[in-house]
Amino acid sequence: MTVLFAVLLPTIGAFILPLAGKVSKLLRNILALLLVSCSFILSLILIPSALSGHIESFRVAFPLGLDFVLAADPLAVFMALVSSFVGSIIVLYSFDYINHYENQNEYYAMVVLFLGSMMGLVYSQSLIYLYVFWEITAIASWRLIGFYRSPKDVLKADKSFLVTAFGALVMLIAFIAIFGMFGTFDLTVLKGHVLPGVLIGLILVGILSKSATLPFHTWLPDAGVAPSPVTALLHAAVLVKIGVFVFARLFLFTFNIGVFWHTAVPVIAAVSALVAAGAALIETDMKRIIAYSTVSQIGFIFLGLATGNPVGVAGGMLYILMHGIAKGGLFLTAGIVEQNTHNKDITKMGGLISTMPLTAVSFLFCAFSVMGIPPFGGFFSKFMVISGAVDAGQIAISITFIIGAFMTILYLFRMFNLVFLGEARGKLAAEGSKLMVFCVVLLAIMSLGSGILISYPADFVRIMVSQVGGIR
Amino acid sequence: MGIEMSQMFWTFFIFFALLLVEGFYCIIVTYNFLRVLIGLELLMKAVTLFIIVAGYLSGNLALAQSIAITVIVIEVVVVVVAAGIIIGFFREYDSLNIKNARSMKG
Amino acid sequence: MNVLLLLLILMVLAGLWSILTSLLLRATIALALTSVLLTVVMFQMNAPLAAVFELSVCAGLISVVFISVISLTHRQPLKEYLARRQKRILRFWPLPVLLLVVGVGLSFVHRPVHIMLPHPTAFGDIRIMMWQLRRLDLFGQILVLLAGVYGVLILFRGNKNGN
Amino acid sequence: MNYLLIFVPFIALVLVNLLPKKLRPISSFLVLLLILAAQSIFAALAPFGLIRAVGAVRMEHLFGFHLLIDNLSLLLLLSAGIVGFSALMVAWHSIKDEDDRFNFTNLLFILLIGMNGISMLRDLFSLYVFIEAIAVSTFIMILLYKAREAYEGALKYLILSVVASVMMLSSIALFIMFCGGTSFEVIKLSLVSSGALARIAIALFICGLFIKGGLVPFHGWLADAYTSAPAPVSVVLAGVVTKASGIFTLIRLLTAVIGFSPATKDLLLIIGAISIVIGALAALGQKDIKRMLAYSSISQMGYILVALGCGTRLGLIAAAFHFLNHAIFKSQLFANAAAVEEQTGSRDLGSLGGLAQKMPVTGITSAIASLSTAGIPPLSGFWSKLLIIIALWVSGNYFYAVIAVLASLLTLAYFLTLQREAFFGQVSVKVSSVTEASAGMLIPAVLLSAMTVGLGLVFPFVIKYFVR
Repeated sequence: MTVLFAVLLPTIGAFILPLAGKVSKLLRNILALLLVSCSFILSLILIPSALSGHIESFRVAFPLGLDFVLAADPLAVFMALVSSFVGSIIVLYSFDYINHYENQNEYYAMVVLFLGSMMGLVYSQSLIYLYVFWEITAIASWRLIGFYRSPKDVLKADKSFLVTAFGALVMLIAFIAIFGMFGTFDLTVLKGHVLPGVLIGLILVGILSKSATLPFHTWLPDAGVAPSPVTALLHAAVLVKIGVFVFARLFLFTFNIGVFWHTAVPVIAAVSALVAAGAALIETDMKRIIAYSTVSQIGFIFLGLATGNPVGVAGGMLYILMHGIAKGGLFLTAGIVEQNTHNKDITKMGGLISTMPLTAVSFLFCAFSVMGIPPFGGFFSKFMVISGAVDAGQIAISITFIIGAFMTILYLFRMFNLVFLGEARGKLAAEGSKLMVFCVVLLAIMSLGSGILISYPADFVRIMVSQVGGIR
Repeated sequence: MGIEMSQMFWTFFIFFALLLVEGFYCIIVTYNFLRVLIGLELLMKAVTLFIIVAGYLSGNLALAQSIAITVIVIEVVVVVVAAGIIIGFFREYDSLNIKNARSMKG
Repeated sequence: MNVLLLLLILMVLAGLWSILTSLLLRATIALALTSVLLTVVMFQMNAPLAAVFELSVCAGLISVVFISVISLTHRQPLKEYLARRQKRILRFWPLPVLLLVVGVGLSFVHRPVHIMLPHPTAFGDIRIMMWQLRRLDLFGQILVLLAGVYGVLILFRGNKNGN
Repeated sequence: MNYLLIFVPFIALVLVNLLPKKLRPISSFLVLLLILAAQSIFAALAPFGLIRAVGAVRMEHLFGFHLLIDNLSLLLLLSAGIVGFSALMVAWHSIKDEDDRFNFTNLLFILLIGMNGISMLRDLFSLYVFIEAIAVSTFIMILLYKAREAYEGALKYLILSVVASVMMLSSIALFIMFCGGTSFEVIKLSLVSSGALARIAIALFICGLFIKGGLVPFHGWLADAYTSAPAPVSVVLAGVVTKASGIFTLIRLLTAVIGFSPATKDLLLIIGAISIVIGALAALGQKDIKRMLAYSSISQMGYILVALGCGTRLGLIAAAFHFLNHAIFKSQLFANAAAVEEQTGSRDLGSLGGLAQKMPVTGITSAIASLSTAGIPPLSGFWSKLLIIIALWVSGNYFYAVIAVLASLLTLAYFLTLQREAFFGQVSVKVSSVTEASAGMLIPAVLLSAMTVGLGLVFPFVIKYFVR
């Protein structure tokens, strides 16, 4: 039942928020934070059962193979912890960030619904409910990206909705085909079956479009028109991670995929990582740089998951955690900078470290983690992913990714230089509000702390990986 | 009986078809709503004929007659309503030309 | 049978006339004539009740409706009418040809057909048929008539705005 | 019980018209509202066996004709009840003139009787008579305000409707000749032994139904009629009327008389797939809200048709469920369009914008209905589309399944356009002084979108009643 509550509390609670907003703003904000952190706490409670091997699950039987199944296996609990933790911090950050815009009720409702459906997605063990929650996140992101309501924003919101819905529909075809072959949508029943290559390809279209990998990546930088907490949510906590998660859920934990895909996916990931890193190098819009960086980093996660050996998969999993924390921090610091300078163009900033030191240092910490500089968390995950790829014998691809990693260092330093160092090219703004700074500092410390205390998440991930069947 | 019956059916069918051709030709070619209505009337005449023929040939005249009567009643209601619409159309556009009704794009 | 054939040929010709004539009033008369001919055909086929209906309703009532619509709407100057008359012929001459082709073409089709005799439970008497077996149709008819009444109420009432 | 469904409204209609003139509009409104509500509740609860016991009273000998209620009838009864209810609510607030309002209620009475009749009939010719009753009252309803463009819509509809009647009547004549009667059992029995002409008769009848239902080769009249009709009329027209006379009759014929032969299946699949794609593409280019919705209707009817084309039990269930869903979300979208037109005086997408901020309830409900139409979970439209696609896939029509899936993207695209231009976005200058529509307009919208969401959430629970 804990699983059910972890899913239902935020999804249903989201619709109470607008009503609460009518009563008082504070009540609504606190309630939103409570709902999201409830999922976090409930997921924490689920850890022992997940690790003990006695997996807690919840099932309602329906005709036509439409059984509603929730199960808290280690993979689900891990994903749920990452997203609900980053999500809680983002909601906290929003208190100050969003409070001078219109449509706040809708904002909180959609953010909580977003995180709630993410919980549903990670815990559900049925293809069809996976799809249902997948599309609910699309609805929520559609409303959130268009938050500012200008024609340009709404157009981009529509674009992201259409691209991800296209991927989802293609994936749905594959799901229906799976139903046609096996007569059920239940993943626990489907475990261990071999899928035909066509269906893997169709599902991959869905996954790549949601996680914004080449060639479906264009919507993600465009989605940068949304408010910063939303972009942080999209990039760090929820949306792009969905694709990665579903990849792990379907192709590592459920179906057996052929050797071909263990090479094809890294190639796609490598191209995506390099092209996006190149784009990030020449972009001047602050949020677009970080967005391209996400596209690039997602490539690393795919590489890790697709290597198919324990080190690589564990690296990919850790990467999800590290990237979530660090990228969330980057976007939130970018949000502070953007809100206070009213500017997104990095060529028109500079010297901000003198007026907003805490923000600058937090940015640097998070950037170090994304770059993979020891002892930050990002180092371990990046190291494990690449060593996993080398173990798998994919030397060429490993070298490509190392180049990608260098490019990451380049563009993040360039950005840090232009924004925080040097002389001021634009107006020097003051530090953000205390609450917002607290959030980014927290994330920065987490980036460092997760590196120093790497053994805890690594143990968790090792147990999880040991349950994967298809690893050689 | 079979062959004779077939022959009769085809004879009547030819006339039914001819009336249908007349009606459809009228609907398609004319520009005047009243004439379109006349075309529709011809179609209904053809159908009424066909129903009675059906009853006549199959020996089920009672059914055919009761159906034909109902059809005639419905027909007159439709014509009256159509007449009302046409008069209204004339009041609005001061013409019965069908081309005036092409302002709506498909 | 021969009488029937003659009547049917006349009926088709009357229909043709109603389409080809350039005067709307004449077209209406031709339509009424078609109706009358249909009535006679029905009498010949032993369907007197339907025939009476056809005569009174179609030949009578509908003609009245048509004529009133024409008197309400038709205001064409004679000159324009004469000019139009020439053009009309251009559009309508294919019809008789088409009729001839269809008629002759179809007369070569003589596939045997199997006509089903009435269901043994069917009643031969039209009164029983109508009042006992087809009550629902009568109910439907009343419905259509009611709708027609509202139609007349709405459509023939002048515009409220006064134009 | 069955007879009550057509006699109660009929007697009520007569009685209401006998009342003194002052009392008529309000009393007819209330009586019809009551009847519609009762009918919806009856139809919604009947599958659960709550009212079945009451309905078992046999009255056949009293009236001498057969009206049978099966699950399919309940579907139409429910849709008619729900849509009629919403249309009446919309009408009460958007029709200003008392006489017009009274006339609308009267015609709605006739439509209701007609649809209830259609849902229970077992005779081809009676079916035709009731369809015609619906059609005649529809012509008049479109012209309720006598708007200039309404004449064109009504005339187009009338002409094509008569052509459809001619086809149906010819087919009835052929049935008399080759099957010896018009009732479903007689036709079904003799269909096996009869030859090619009986098949032509079937084809003619189905063709007539396609015209009445506005499916693709014959869809020309539909957009004009829907667009030019007054707001409440288009709600009831798009929600249930054309579906009752077109698609529902087709379902009834297929299940009770004709059965599924390979040729019929192919016909349904091809026409359905073409309707889906052409309707969606045409909707994509529209600037008028109602016109867009009209084309969307064509597209959605295509979905019902392809589901029928599977010829399997699952396909029928999917078609039935999509029928109900379509009645709910399409009438709601038209009710939203009515609210927008009422408040802004315009239906042109170019001159609207940001209405969601001025009319929050309308904005949210229309977003829900749009997403439901596009088949986005967890709304009810998703489940019916999912069932349709599963049915297509399981019956081996992979190609059509893929078309049906990918066409949802087109649906989503035009509804996102609608949302972007009208609701979601910045408030445009022309609508800056607009306020939310009156409560009466909002009640049906809220009610229907609650149904969409509710049905979507409980669908897995109720599906077993559908499957049975």
